[in-house]
Amino acid sequence: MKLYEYMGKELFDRYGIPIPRGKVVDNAEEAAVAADEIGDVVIKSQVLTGKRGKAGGISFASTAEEAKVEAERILQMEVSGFHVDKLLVEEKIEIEQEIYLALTVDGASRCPVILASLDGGMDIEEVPEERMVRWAVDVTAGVQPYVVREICRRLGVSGDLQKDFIKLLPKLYRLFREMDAELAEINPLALTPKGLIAADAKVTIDDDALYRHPELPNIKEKTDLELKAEELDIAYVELDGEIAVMANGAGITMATLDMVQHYGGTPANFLDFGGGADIEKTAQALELLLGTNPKVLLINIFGGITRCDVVAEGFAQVKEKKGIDLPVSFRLVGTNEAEGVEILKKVGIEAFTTMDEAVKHAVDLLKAKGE
Amino acid sequence: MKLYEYMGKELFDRYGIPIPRGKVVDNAEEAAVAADEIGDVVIKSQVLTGKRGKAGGISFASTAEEAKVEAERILQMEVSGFHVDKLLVEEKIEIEQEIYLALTVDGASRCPVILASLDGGMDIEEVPEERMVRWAVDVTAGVQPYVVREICRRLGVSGDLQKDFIKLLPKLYRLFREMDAELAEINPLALTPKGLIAADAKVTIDDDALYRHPELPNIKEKTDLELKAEELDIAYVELDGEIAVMANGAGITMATLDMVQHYGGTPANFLDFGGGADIEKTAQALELLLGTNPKVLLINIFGGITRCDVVAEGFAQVKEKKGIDLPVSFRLVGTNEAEGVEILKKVGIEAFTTMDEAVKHAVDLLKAKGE
Amino acid sequence: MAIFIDGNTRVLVQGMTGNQGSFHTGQMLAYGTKIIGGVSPGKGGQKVEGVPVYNTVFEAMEKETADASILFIPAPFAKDAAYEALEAGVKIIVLIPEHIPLHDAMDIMSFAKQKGAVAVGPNTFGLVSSGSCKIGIMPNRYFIPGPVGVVSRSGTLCYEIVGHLTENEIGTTTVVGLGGDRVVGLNFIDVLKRFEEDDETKTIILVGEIGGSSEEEAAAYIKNSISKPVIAYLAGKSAPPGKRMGHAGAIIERGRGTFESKVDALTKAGVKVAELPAQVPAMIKEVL
Amino acid sequence: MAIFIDGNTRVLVQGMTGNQGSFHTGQMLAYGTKIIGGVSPGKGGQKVEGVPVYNTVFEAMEKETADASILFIPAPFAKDAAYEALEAGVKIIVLIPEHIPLHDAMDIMSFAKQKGAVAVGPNTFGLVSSGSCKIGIMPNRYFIPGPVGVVSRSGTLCYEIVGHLTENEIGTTTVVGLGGDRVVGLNFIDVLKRFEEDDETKTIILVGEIGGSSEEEAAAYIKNSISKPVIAYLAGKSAPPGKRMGHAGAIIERGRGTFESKVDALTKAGVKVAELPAQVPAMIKEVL
Repeated sequence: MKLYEYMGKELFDRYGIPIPRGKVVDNAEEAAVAADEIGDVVIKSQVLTGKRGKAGGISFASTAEEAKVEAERILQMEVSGFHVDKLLVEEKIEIEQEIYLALTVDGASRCPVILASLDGGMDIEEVPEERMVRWAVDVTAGVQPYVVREICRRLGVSGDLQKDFIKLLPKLYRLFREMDAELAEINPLALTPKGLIAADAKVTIDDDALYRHPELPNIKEKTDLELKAEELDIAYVELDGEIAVMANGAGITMATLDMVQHYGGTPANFLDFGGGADIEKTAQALELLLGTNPKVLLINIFGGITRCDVVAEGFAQVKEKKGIDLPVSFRLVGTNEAEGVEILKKVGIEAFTTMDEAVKHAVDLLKAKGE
Repeated sequence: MKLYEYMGKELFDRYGIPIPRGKVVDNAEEAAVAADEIGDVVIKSQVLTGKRGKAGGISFASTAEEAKVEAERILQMEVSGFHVDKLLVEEKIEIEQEIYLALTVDGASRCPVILASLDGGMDIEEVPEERMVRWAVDVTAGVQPYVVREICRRLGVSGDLQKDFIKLLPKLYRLFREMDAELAEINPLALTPKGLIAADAKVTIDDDALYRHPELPNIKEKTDLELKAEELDIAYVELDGEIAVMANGAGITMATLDMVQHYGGTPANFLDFGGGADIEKTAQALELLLGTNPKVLLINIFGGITRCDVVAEGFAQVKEKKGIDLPVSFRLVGTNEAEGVEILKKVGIEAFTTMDEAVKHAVDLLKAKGE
Repeated sequence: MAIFIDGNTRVLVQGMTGNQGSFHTGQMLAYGTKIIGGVSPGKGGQKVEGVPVYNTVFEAMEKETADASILFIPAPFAKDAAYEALEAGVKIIVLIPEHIPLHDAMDIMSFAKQKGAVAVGPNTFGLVSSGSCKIGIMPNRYFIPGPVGVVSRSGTLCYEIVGHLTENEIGTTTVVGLGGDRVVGLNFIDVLKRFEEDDETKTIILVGEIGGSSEEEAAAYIKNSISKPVIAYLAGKSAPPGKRMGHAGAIIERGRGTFESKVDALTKAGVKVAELPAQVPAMIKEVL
Repeated sequence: MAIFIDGNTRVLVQGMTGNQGSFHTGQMLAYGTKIIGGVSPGKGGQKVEGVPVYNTVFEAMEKETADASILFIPAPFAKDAAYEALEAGVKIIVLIPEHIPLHDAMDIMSFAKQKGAVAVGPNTFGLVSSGSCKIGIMPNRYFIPGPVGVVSRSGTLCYEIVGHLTENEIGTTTVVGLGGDRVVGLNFIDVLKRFEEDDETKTIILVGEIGGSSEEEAAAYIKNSISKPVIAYLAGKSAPPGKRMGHAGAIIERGRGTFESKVDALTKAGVKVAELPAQVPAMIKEVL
């Protein structure tokens, strides 16, 4: 779950990482009041996307009046499709250098990794490899001072800035670990006359660990259908094609989509209802899918923990109770296959045994419909 | 540094380990007030020694008046040589079973060790090995629930009591680690109708880590001379013999004491002024020793990091400035030996080259004095 | 032969008395796996499919040393159970659950390394040495002995491909599921290395997908260290660009992670990449 | 031969620019120790006794891999420095400082084990393979090559005994100081095992003292696994009973830890225990 900048900064503050003085507001009047208190301010739209600067979602003001005008303007914006509900009004800080500092998880080394560069700022992804220091953290050691000294040496940093780093980095690591973050990124980490200040905050919390952090708000950046799917513990992503796809397992779902494209169709979605689904979950996944009004329905089941008879029964129930009036291509093999095929037969569906046949048939059905 | 029971219990409370309701008082009137508030109470002398129960330092009271009488009596006591300054007035708890639970450091396995027994109480040292569960804690894993489950299995504990243990033990471990404890002992850990309650608390903090815990009070359980020695970073223990011994290194100091006894003398103290002493530290150690009015002075120096000339110079300065009028036996070998021997010669001391000679001579000097 | 596990591997089932645990205990026993005990705290003394259940892993290990343990434990408790197995001396742990918190997974991997143990998963279907030992949740009937080693990031897709092999009467030595999470204990390289050393494995199938850089790393390793033919199938060709982990994700991946990057790297390493799962058996026959 | 270290051992000095660090760098160089670098944060680029100083252990290791490191680091910072050496891949660390917090020591020991490294100390004089490599603070002149392995808990007392040997022209293979703290990396058994395996070591001297149970554990080990003659000296015969660590200390020691218990255990294991340090050389001559 991505946190808004201001929430990330609240966490930074809690962990002792310096942030600019500031206030979160949701209307122009409050922005004016905040600017009046703070002085020269920067007004930042709180949206869960990068590129807000380039989109005009960040602005500066020196007076309450200016702040009000800018706040009004930004509150009416959409930044990369996200509506702006909140603004962060912050003191404008004097930045001598923009540093990049992040903690994230490195799958390859199976541990947290620190990324640091003196070339922070907007174009960080373009920074050449040799200007970016990476450090894989041994979780049993954590981030001790020696780790920071070595990172500083590789960055070419010494003196007071090194001391600041030695104070800051272990705090960021503690936040990263204790808050179950997938990402804790500061870009830019501003070097100012007063030392290091986190001028931005990108913190993402591991969804699988949210239960350990009931204090965090529930931030939604999904469509209603995606939220509904999440509730049902179904992996669902909307795409813009025509064939609705339902399969069990992420890999096979992806492969099914690939095959739809391979045979000239376009998938309407990615729906993986996982392993071991029961009748109800099958029915719910199906209903979710039907609600999107696809042209053709393609179901690809390779039963392992998932039992074919259960999926077939779920399908039959929906078909009988609610009706399924679009063309269906169904592939059903694996555990309790015979029973499943029998159930489908009763509701008029002839199941395929191979994925290839089922996908080809779905594309044919789509083409037939188009003609 | 040993903590008083009430301080240990304050720590327990801070870490969420249940303790009886209670109040620390230093006079009988306050004890009466506390008893009035609490009801049936136990009044416990706060001294840094065991066996206070057997010595009469623990008493019960049901009324304020009784509490006052008992408090007065205990406040006048000495328990194993310790004067009673404070009392802990606590609710009397209903104990169904006395459990023993401790965390300490096991040198052999180089890690924290949990000790647990269902036969807690006064005679815990007599509990047979097979009734005492030991668990060496892997510090990278810590005390996870599985550790407690396994300890409970070995104890033969299950159900609610196991649940209580799973809550309590990780807290005690956290305290032990975070507070740099050498020992965190609960005896008895009382099983009551309300669950587990720590009826006593023995917590010892690692002296070498006290600098990390400035919030802790400075508890003195040493004689003035021992405190003075501690200030000077000198290992000093008073003994009741006649030959004052000063050496560099704990092992050789012990060996010197052993040899004194071997040749028929009695050591007056153990004084190890460590390695690498300078002139001033040597002089201070010497002055400390002379203040105890021993009959003979035995100095045994094997110079490694410690330089012989430096020790000799320290000795010479004290002898010239303050005078040393008791018989001295001095052994001096090692780094800069020749220079050291020369310095001693100038103040009238003929140094020995072997420990044997020097110790024998010291014992002879003592005998000569006795005659 | 086979890799990691074989007919002598003694297996514990943690969480044996739960729905999944008891069902798959039956399935594994049916496959021939030597299950020596189960662990379910508070359920010690029961039996599941005739196998004794213990309260702790230590208790089970007192009776008979287990070589491997499979965990059917809800995600929030998986770290505790994994640590227990590792501290008790189990050298292969198979982490079936999905949704294990990422930081728990990193801790488990660190602890496993410290104990000299192998962690498979999390979010894996497990592993099976065909015909002798299955420690996982894959359907029994597709896994018949033969000369092909299979390593896969995803489950059902792997069954799909092994199913195609089985139809063509091509069997497998060992099939290993790496697990679908970002942090998993085994990666392609670990498994490829074992297949290279295993005399019975004549050729290798690698089933990958988009995201991460493990296929690219595998490609580099194959180029230098694998002499046996490798066939790959990769899912995700049609997938839209995924969500990025801030800039950090991009910095770590450095352009790797896409379908094209993976196909490119593998092809350059001499790996033949199948376009459809059904093509795999023919490609295998060509190199066998 | 010798144990742990020899003339090829490449040594780092952490805290080289301090008083102790620079003095003992000179002493070790004079003894013949191959010191390849020093580490003192912020002092990189300097030289001490002609040896280059680096800012971090990693920087030093980039130039030349060190096999061992000796730490002259104030106790509060010792854990950080020890971890640095261990993570950078140093396989022997010698912890000179005293007063390292007990929990730091436990952490260091755990991390060393994890990294497959040996920690000597803390609160040790170090170790020396006579005539070839000294990593410690002991006076150079007493440590001459010969057939005796020495392992000691205390420093000066060990010098005293080795001094007696030297007077009698008996040299040593390796002399190891275990360190005087409650938690130390090496114990008697670790060192005895190495001496047993070392062809040049013909006999072993064990210098112990009261407290703890490591002498008793050593005795049990000697009985079963050491074929070479062992002579012991133990300090503390006259010491009054020490302060107890609550009941827990007594429970852990279980009657061990006293002078009598140690002498008894060692004697039963066939070890001859000297009454005075000066008796040791004659006892050695008897068995050589």
